[in-house]
Amino acid sequence: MGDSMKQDFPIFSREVNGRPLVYLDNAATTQKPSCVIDAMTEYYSLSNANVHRAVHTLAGEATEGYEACRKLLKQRFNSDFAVITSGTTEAINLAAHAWGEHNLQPGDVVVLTEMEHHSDIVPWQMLAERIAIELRFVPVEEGLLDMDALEVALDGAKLVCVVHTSNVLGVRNPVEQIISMSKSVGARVLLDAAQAVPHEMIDFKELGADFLAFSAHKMCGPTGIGALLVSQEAFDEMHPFMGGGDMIQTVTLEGSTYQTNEHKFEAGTPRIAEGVGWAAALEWMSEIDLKSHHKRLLAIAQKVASRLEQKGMKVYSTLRPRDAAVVSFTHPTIHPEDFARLLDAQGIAVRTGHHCAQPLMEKLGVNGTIRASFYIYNDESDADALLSGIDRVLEAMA
Amino acid sequence: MGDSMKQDFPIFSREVNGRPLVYLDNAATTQKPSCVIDAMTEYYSLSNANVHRAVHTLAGEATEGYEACRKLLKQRFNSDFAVITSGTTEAINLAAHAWGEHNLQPGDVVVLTEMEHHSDIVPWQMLAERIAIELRFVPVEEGLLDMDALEVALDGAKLVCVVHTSNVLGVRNPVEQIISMSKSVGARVLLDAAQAVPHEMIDFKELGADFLAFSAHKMCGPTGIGALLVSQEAFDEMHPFMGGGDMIQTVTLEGSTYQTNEHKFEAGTPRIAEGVGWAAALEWMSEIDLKSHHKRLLAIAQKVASRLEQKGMKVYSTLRPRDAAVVSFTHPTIHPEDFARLLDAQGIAVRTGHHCAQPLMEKLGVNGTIRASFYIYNDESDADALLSGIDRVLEAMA
Amino acid sequence: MTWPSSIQEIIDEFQEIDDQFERLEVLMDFADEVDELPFDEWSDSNLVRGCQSVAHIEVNIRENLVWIRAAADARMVQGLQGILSIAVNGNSPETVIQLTPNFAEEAGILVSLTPSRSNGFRTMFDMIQNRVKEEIL
Amino acid sequence: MTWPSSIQEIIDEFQEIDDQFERLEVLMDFADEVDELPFDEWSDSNLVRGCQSVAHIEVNIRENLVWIRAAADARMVQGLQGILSIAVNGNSPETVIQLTPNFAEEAGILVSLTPSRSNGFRTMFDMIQNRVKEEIL
Ligand SMILES: Cc1ncc(COP(=O)(O)O)c(C=O)c1O
Ligand SMILES: Cc1ncc(COP(=O)(O)O)c(C=O)c1O
Repeated sequence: MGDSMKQDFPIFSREVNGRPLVYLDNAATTQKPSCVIDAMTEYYSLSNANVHRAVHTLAGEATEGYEACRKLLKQRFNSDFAVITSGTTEAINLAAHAWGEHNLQPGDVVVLTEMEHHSDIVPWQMLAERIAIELRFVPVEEGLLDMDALEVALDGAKLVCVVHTSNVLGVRNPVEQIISMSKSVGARVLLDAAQAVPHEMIDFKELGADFLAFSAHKMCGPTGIGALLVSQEAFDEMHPFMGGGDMIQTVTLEGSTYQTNEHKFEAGTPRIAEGVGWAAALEWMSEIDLKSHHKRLLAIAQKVASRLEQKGMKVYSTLRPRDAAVVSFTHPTIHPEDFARLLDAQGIAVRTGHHCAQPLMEKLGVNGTIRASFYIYNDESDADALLSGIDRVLEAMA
Repeated sequence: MGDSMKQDFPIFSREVNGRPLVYLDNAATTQKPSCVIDAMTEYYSLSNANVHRAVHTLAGEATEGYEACRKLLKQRFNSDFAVITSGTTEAINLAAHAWGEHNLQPGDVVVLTEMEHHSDIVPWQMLAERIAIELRFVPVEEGLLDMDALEVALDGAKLVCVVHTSNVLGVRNPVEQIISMSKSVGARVLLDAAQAVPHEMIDFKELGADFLAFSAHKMCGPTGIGALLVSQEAFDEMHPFMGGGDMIQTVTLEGSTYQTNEHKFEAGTPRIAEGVGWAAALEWMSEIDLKSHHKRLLAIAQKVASRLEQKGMKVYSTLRPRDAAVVSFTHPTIHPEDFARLLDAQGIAVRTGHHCAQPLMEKLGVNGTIRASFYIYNDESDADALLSGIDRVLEAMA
Repeated sequence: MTWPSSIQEIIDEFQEIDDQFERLEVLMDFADEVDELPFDEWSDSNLVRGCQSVAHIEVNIRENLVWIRAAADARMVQGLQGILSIAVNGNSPETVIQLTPNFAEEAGILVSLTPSRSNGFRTMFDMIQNRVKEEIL
Repeated sequence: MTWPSSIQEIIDEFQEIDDQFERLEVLMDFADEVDELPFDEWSDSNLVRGCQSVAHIEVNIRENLVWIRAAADARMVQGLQGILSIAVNGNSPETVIQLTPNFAEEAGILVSLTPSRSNGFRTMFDMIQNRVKEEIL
């Protein structure tokens, strides 16, 4: 299954250090199928022009290509609004500025968790410096959110920001429950879905969150583009974030009026080629049955995890039925960087370090982990390569 | 000259409405040479990975590719700091947040001009709403900045924001003089160089400005990426803008510390493929003699402008020796959109509308203009096509 | 799909043209079909919103028949209004409500009218239908 | 370029290896060449800044000869420190100042050490030279 899919991805015909590439750094970024690369090449070779407000043919084609991305996003995720950003990080910063700054008062409570990626911590810390909101962090116990502590933390909360699926552990949080708990205290909910949208289908309206942030590059799309989905209620409460061309209706020396749709939040020349590429990725993904891949990959990850434990490593990932196929582990004596470099010498790409989640590392009591993360084009052969690669590392370091 | 260069650009082998493409919308965005398109294709096909903090081979290659862009920017523009953004617009918003918000007090004066692009107006209007600074607009007379009025406006100014070269008129402002006048009152200077860097070589340190903002897509590079060059003094005064991965040193629940170099202002996964593409564009551009192209294109634009005046059109562009080759014009009775659409029917791409500069339009007393903007791959044949295309329009509308 | 004969004629006329320039010329010729809304009757209530250039459309129902008056600064927009006038004027509200704007695509009128302008056509079409619905409901 | 024989030997040793895994194994073997800086002497002043993993280097000049002690949590970083020890230890400050870090590239030691790590090598190299300069100037 995975193997035939690899044929769609040019990168899998390359070798690394004389070995076929075994790419297990998918939580950092995913590879791109030919159709995505080709769509961008075609855009630049045939239709490149600046979008909106123009009457010539290329500009029309460019506008259609770019806006197709928004249309596909709205369709796939069942959302009325899809603001296009440069990625998850900018999407969350947009929410903090465009919504947070105008709807939170000093002393208002924002609930976060210890499992958050830095992108869902730092923007709120910076907002707290600007307008003195209170940040409460829900603790993580044994890799899982402490739901009782969440219940307590929700008291008086105006906004709840939670990572849907952890990039470190693969933990898929009970977001349905978290949303309903949050809604019952009247809080708005932001989900960091960077690791969620690659792995499961999300119906934004049905889910009932107010903001959903994610990046194209983690779902087979290009770098430099992402989105913030926004509920109607939250959209009505948002004010512009960045100013410039395309987001205005009128500009005078005395002041400006803004667009009323998503363009209000997309200042300047948009990410046109990126939009075209992401649209191609979304179309390609629409043919993929994420559910069956999830099942397949989780089984692979579980097998890897149990073999690693047998070999004496500590595995931090939970790998429960809905968790993502991410195996985070450490070896009692081998430094993660040495480990990863010796795997790389065998063509195997894994990631090491704090994974932009230092508070979680602190909680796990480690400086960093080695992380192997699987995606739809991975298969048993990748797991086997990883396991025998690890054996060679263990032998060499024995 | 232009014609042989067109061979480097795949788009020039396409037809529009059955005619060879005549692309004269370069001030909106420029076309991309094969080497730029190929560099991105190659990146996605061979080296795609997330950058920084990783030890595997692909990640190393991706990091090198991305950071090469920064290195080339610093070299080309002689700057100590090049913060990578998604474009001119984000660069100016970055300056407004990271510098303006932390270095301006209520009542402080920021000087702008009536010639600014919306991207250099709206961010400052939004800042004025946040911290009650005073905005002063230097008037435009006959298409040129009123330098006496600037002198007066500078009194007490903390920051001066000027468009280096106007996207509507091609006017190249006396930025050297403006910088020295501004510096003599102790003001920092931001130049909107979106239209400048494509047309002339800029030595940032020699020029002496504090901020220089521009976009890759207007200088043969990809969409979705741009830069803010910053002087050492201004850099030291800047605080982080967006928060997230890559811009931090440490994150704890209590607070975070930040990187000390440009990464401090680049939160989240950067525009990796875009950086690779821009690096290729910068290398390609390094072989181009902008001065001789400028002379050549200006002569073409001057010829077009005088022919248009003969045919009864009003030309707003000044086309003085250092101005960019931009011809903005209107016809006494034909609506700009009808005009542009009839040109497009002949394969000729020009832009119409307010060009994201409504205050300037107001000053010129028009709703919009038709704009033909020339770039290094354009040549006499494009000008001839435009002129005969215009003749056909005039005949049809007579 | 079959269309009322007045519309079918328009479709046929456009489909005969290969050249985009000529197609636009024909489109502009339809501007003459507009019953012009005089400048001093332009108002916010008849302004077409979301159109790039200035456009106004006023919808009247007299003796159970729909009549529009319109104006626009760009001649091609007037041309679109002319085509809409042919499609709408003198028809019953029920007929107008059942029209779909697809004929413009079928005719190739919208070929190379960029999204913003073809949306302009759609916007004007929708505006007419909404006004008619408001009147008769 | 010619190198001191101790360095030339390292270059030769690395250049013989084709396999990246073996190259890294050899690199780690050089960790044994480090005169280890004990944990309780780790301090801010001997911390290598800008290195991803924890690394410390202390530079001493005794009887006009340079000696370094070092430690790192990752074994490959220790290996790099071992190589630096061979290049530096027992040489005069003047010799050390004139060294360039290029030999690491020539040896292919840095092949597939990603920029962050090869920068780590450079950072450690620069730190040693700067300390030596501070001492003798
Ligand atoms: C003078 C000027 N400033 C700013 C901009 C904004 O650039 P971007 O849309 O790439 O952010 C442009 C281009 O549209 C411009 O011409
Ligand atoms: C859970 C999570 N949140 C946020 C991000 C940030 O995404 P980006 O770097 O694309 O902005 C990532 C990816 O690094 C992530 O895994």
